[in-house]
Amino acid sequence: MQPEAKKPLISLSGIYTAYEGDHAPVIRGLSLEIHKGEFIMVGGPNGAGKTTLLESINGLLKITHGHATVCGLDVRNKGHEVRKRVGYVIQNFTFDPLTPFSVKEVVMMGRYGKMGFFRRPSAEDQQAVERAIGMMGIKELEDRPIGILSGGQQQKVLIAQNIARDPEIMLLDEPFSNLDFLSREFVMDILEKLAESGIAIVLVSHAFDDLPDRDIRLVVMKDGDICFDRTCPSEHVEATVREASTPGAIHA
Amino acid sequence: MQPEAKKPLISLSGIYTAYEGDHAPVIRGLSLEIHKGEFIMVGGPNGAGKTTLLESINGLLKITHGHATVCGLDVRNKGHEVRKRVGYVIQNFTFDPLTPFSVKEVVMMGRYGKMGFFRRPSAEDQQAVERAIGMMGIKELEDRPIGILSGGQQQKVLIAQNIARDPEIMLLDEPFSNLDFLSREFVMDILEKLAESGIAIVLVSHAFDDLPDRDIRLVVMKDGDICFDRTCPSEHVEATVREASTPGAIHA
Amino acid sequence: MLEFIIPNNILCHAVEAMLFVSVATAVLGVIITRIGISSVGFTMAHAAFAGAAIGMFLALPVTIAAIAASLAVALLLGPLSEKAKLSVDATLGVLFSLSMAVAIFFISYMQTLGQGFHASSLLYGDVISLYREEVYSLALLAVIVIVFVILFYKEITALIFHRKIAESTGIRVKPVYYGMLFIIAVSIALSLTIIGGLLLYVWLVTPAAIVYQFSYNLRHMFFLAPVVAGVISVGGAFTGVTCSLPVAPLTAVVFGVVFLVAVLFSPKRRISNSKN
Amino acid sequence: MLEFIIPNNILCHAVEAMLFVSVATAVLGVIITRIGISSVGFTMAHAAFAGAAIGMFLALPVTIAAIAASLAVALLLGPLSEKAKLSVDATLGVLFSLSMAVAIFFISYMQTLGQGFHASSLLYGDVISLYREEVYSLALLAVIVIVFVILFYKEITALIFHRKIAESTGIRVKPVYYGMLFIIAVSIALSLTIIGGLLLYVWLVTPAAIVYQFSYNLRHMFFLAPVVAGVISVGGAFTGVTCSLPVAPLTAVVFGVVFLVAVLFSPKRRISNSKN
Amino acid sequence: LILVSLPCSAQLNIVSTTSVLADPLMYIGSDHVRVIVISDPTICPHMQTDVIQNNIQIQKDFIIDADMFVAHNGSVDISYVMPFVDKFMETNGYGRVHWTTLSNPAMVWNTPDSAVALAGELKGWLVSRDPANATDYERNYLEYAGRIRQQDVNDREKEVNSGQDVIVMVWQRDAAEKWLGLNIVAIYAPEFYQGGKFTAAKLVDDINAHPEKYQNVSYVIENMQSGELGKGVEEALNDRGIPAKRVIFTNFPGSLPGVVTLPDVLSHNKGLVTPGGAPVSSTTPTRAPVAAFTVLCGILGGVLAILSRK
Ligand SMILES: Nc1ncnc2c1ncn2[C@@H]1O[C@H](COP(=O)(O)OP(=O)(O)OP(=O)(O)O)[C@@H](O)[C@H]1O
Ligand SMILES: Nc1ncnc2c1ncn2[C@@H]1O[C@H](COP(=O)(O)OP(=O)(O)OP(=O)(O)O)[C@@H](O)[C@H]1O
Ligand SMILES: [Mg+2]
Ligand SMILES: [Mg+2]
Ligand SMILES: [Zn+2]
Repeated sequence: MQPEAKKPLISLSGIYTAYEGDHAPVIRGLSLEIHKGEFIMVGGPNGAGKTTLLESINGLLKITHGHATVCGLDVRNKGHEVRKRVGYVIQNFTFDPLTPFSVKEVVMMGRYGKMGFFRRPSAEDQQAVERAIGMMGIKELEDRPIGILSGGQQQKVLIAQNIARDPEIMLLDEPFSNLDFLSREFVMDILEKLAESGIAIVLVSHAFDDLPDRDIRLVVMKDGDICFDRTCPSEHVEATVREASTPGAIHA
Repeated sequence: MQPEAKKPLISLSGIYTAYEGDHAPVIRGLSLEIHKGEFIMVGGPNGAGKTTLLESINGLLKITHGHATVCGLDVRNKGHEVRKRVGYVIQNFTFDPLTPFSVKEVVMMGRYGKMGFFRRPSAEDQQAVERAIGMMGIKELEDRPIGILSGGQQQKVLIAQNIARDPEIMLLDEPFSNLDFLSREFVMDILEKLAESGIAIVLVSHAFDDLPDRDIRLVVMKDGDICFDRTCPSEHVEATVREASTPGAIHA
Repeated sequence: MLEFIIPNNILCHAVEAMLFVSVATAVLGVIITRIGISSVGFTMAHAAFAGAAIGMFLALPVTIAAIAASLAVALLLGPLSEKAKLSVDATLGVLFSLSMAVAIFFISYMQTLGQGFHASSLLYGDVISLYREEVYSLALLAVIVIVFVILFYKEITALIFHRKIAESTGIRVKPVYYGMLFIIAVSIALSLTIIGGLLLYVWLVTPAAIVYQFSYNLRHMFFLAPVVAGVISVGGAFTGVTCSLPVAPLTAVVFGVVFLVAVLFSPKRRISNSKN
Repeated sequence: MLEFIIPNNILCHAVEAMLFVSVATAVLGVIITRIGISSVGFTMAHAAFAGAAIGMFLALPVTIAAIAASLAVALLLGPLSEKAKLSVDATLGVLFSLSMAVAIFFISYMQTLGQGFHASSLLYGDVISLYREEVYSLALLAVIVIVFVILFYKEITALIFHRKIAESTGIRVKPVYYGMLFIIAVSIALSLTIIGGLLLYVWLVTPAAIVYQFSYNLRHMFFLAPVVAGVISVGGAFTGVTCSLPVAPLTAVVFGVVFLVAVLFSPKRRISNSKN
Repeated sequence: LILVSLPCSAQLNIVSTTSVLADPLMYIGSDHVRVIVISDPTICPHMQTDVIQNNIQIQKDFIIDADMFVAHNGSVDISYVMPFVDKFMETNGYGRVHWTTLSNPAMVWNTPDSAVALAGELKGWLVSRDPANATDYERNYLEYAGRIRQQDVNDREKEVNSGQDVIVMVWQRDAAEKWLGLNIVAIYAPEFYQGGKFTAAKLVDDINAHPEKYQNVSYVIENMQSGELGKGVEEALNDRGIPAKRVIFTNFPGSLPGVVTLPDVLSHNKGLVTPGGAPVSSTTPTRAPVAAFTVLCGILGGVLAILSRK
């Protein structure tokens, strides 16, 4: 192993994250390391803290205790720098049917943070957007306003937006929830390719059937901490999650 | 068969539904009959018109041509009467974290339409709410504001809201999208029981693994019409949807 | 009504008027802030103003014309924003501007004719020149608002929660929504003469905002907002009249201060630093 | 600047002033209506008013005090609504009323001290009493607004689209958002003397609302809104001054009429009755 | 206690709609009267609907016990001031207000003659109301009239003035022409005056069409209570190389620092246009450059703040 690859892209140690106005933290003392090109599947029951974990990683939520380094930056004070390099497909979204943005514009927005202030989209940005739209197979929707698309179509747009960003890490929060089975397989293929190209993929999902056909790293969360973190063959994922998230669970 | 059971609960014939400001209708000449206690699974690619179909059935969208009778009422002019008797779990939702409603209140809202003007929730309403909350296993969340729940928790609340309504028909638009596998099986069980008790269940979903282990009626949509409508064993559903929604498809 | 406690009738009427108005506006304010139509206050004020100007011009009774104009706006509001596919707030903006433009236009025109125009109490309000009957009508208003909210509590809360979900449960959303806008508009039109269009906003927004700093519960907000508003308003009226300070501005300033203090002490913003 | 076309300097300044103000407000109006802070217009108007009153009271230069007060509100707006967890609109409401209360309070109080107060031009505006230099400053304002929107176009659109998604792409949402509110506030404070606080709303809301009836495209809206606003305002100024009618109300009425016509002909409301 | 309060209750408490009536009443009545004013002197009462009611409330104790209510009874008073006082008294059970009003509601006071006439009528009110002190009132009236007369133009000034061309806002026409003897070349007025035939814009058209007529205009005279209509006229003249200066006449005592009484008003106005006369104070608002500067600073500061928040 080269020293480069040894340094983790994401390194959380003993972090706590609390929501404003709440009495207790949701994430409690969680530690996790993720390396370049890793494909990680995060499972666990509803309310376990998966979404909270993702938003702690990219700094959208404030970590109150512990150390968190992402892409070599301290998340706790370089949040927006981190977010420029970390894609994030949010879990729930609704767009007003009258939102005045076309699919293409929305995908381009993925690159805005990276571009920085005062820069116009360059030819390179345009290409990245074209490529992402092509990859997600939403070329024929590109000029339609996003608000009047179907749920699945909107989700594809948000995924394309994150692909267009060329992130180093991609966090996906149940990106398949509205997708038909063809799109699901399709997107999973894309994610795998992205992981092969060196992007770390952190996929929160409750759907286990379209996983890539190889060993993958499975992280199971429960009550704000990780209760299982090991590599296992994809066909064992479902059983493992089931086992790990029921009361008498194995600990990693 | 008794004459009662013969009269369909939902009867659509040659309906067209268009969105405001659009050039062409999304649902084009679709016909469908659904009877009491039927369990129907609706599949089909993203953008096929599944959500549009559900909202045409309960009158949220305006049917421009064709006949549509639901629970014996003409949807085109008795929309709100229809909606009092038809549950509907919407596909996408986001709630502001500051929404000032507890889970219990939200579940109770399911019964508001039915109660009619000027009536307070009765003991019966309270019981229905208790029962629905119990059924969905969200008792310990009942006093929390809905806005600060996790995605899956919120979805369970919306399902509970519709169970509390005691509807004659229940339309569910991807109700599993945010649910963990335990909850998925759990909810599917509940739906089956509801169907057995005589409620017609129309389930739009892209997830096929937790289907009840028996023959179910499968409807596949494509381009605003139904391209497959037949009963098949649950283990064949995935393959059938796959086949039906690809180009050279069988027609029902 | 409170003469047995407050023998000075100027003070007594002022206190009563402020009490009733603040109860009505605070209750409605909870709805208004939750459905995000906070500019409804201005708009109604200026619609009333425009109505008064037109009434004056056509030699109709000014108050009746003012109320008629606010009712017209109240009736237009729902349908127009639906048709224009604009938020109610933006529609309010447009209607507001139109009212004001019409008002100013007529006023200017009347100047040409050498006529004066006097409807300013609609903009600035007046608590010290009230007939007993006017106070009674404000009491009636407070009662109507409370009864309305109690009667349609279910529908109103469902609407506040999520309009589409409310509609899908079979609630007739449109009539309730339009009815709600209507009651709001009428109440505002009637409160105008007391507090004035320019300050009415404080009464509509701050009580709800203050209570909101401490509660996630809509029912509590409906209870507490009028209590807070009533206490502050009665206090303001009392101090203002007895110390010869302008009542409405004084009370508005107190509302503002209480609001800022509430924000400072709100538990909603606290981030728990504990590990459990 | 346009004296070579319009030799009458009063008419010329009126046309120029209306043109520049309408361009600035229409561009900002697109943002304002999309992020739902339409009451920002009032608030700034009255903050300026309050500032003027306080300035007068403390014997400071009135205009500078007015601008300082609007800047203060502009700076407070973002952080306060974040802290209070209220919509910016509701915060605006609170600030607005407070300003007005402070203003009225001071004005009333000053009268008893025998000092006068003269800030009504902030409420009513004036386009026919402008020196050339004042017009230059408005031209500068229009340029600044356009440059601001061009420079931060990416960030502004992302914010309008979805604040959380914008933040998650690494845009520094807060400074841009606060900066935006700031520019809006400053522009409004400067436009006040021309159009007046009571009518400014029309300029902020209607152009965007008109264009919105025909387009889903934000870029088009940013282009067309100032064009529409410019044409109507210049026409209004021209007609008003030459026919001796009050310019701002006249123009506001035209805006309203154009808006209603636009709603009638909007393709967004058409339901296709065809079967294909 | 009774002894102390007796002289007070012997005073005549007067509520006046404007400072125009209040100032002479205070002077003429001296110790025998106490006068309060409802409207603010700096702007026309029709522009101050925001404060009238508060002013009434603040002074309510005085108003309730007032002995006399005085008003011009002109259109402005009738619409913007008197009704509020009437309603306040009536609703609170103090009965109908009996107004003492000018015999000619349109009476002006911006020349010494008209000001003396006004003071005379007001003296009459006091005398008939409180005959016991009539001699005091007569004496004070003569003194007051004398102070007004002092402000009159002398022959030398009249001569100089008659050679001066001015443009004047219509409400100050009498003062400028009949009293100060200035040579009026043109007037201007708000748009509602005479169907808009005399707006500043129309005047500028005329200046452009017949510049020779305006060659010697030295002042553009505004009326403080009517806004700043004359700016464009001043600019049009200056653009043509005519060095006219815009000056602002006032109409109300108390509207400027140092302009407290009716005689002060006359003195101030005269001083503005009479060579060698010392204007008490001149406020020529030129806020534009200040405003522009502030915007620039503000915006630059804002942008810097945004960028520097690394
Ligand atoms: N904005 C919020 N304020 C306070 N508490 C919150 C907030 N959002 C979520 N929570 C709470 O934090 C806990 C974890 O929520 P989170 O959304 O991270 O769960 P999750 O694992 O993503 O669940 P799901 O699978 O349902 O999406 C839950 O108990 C939830 O109620
Ligand atoms: N509000 C709207 N206005 C105009 N067109 C719309 C609107 N909502 C949906 N559509 C269009 O109607 C078509 C059908 O959408 P619908 O939401 O019914 O699809 P769906 O089958 O539910 O898809 P998914 O599986 O992605 O939820 C799509 O092409 C979509 O773009
Ligand atoms: Mg989640
Ligand atoms: Mg759908
Ligand atoms: Zn006037």
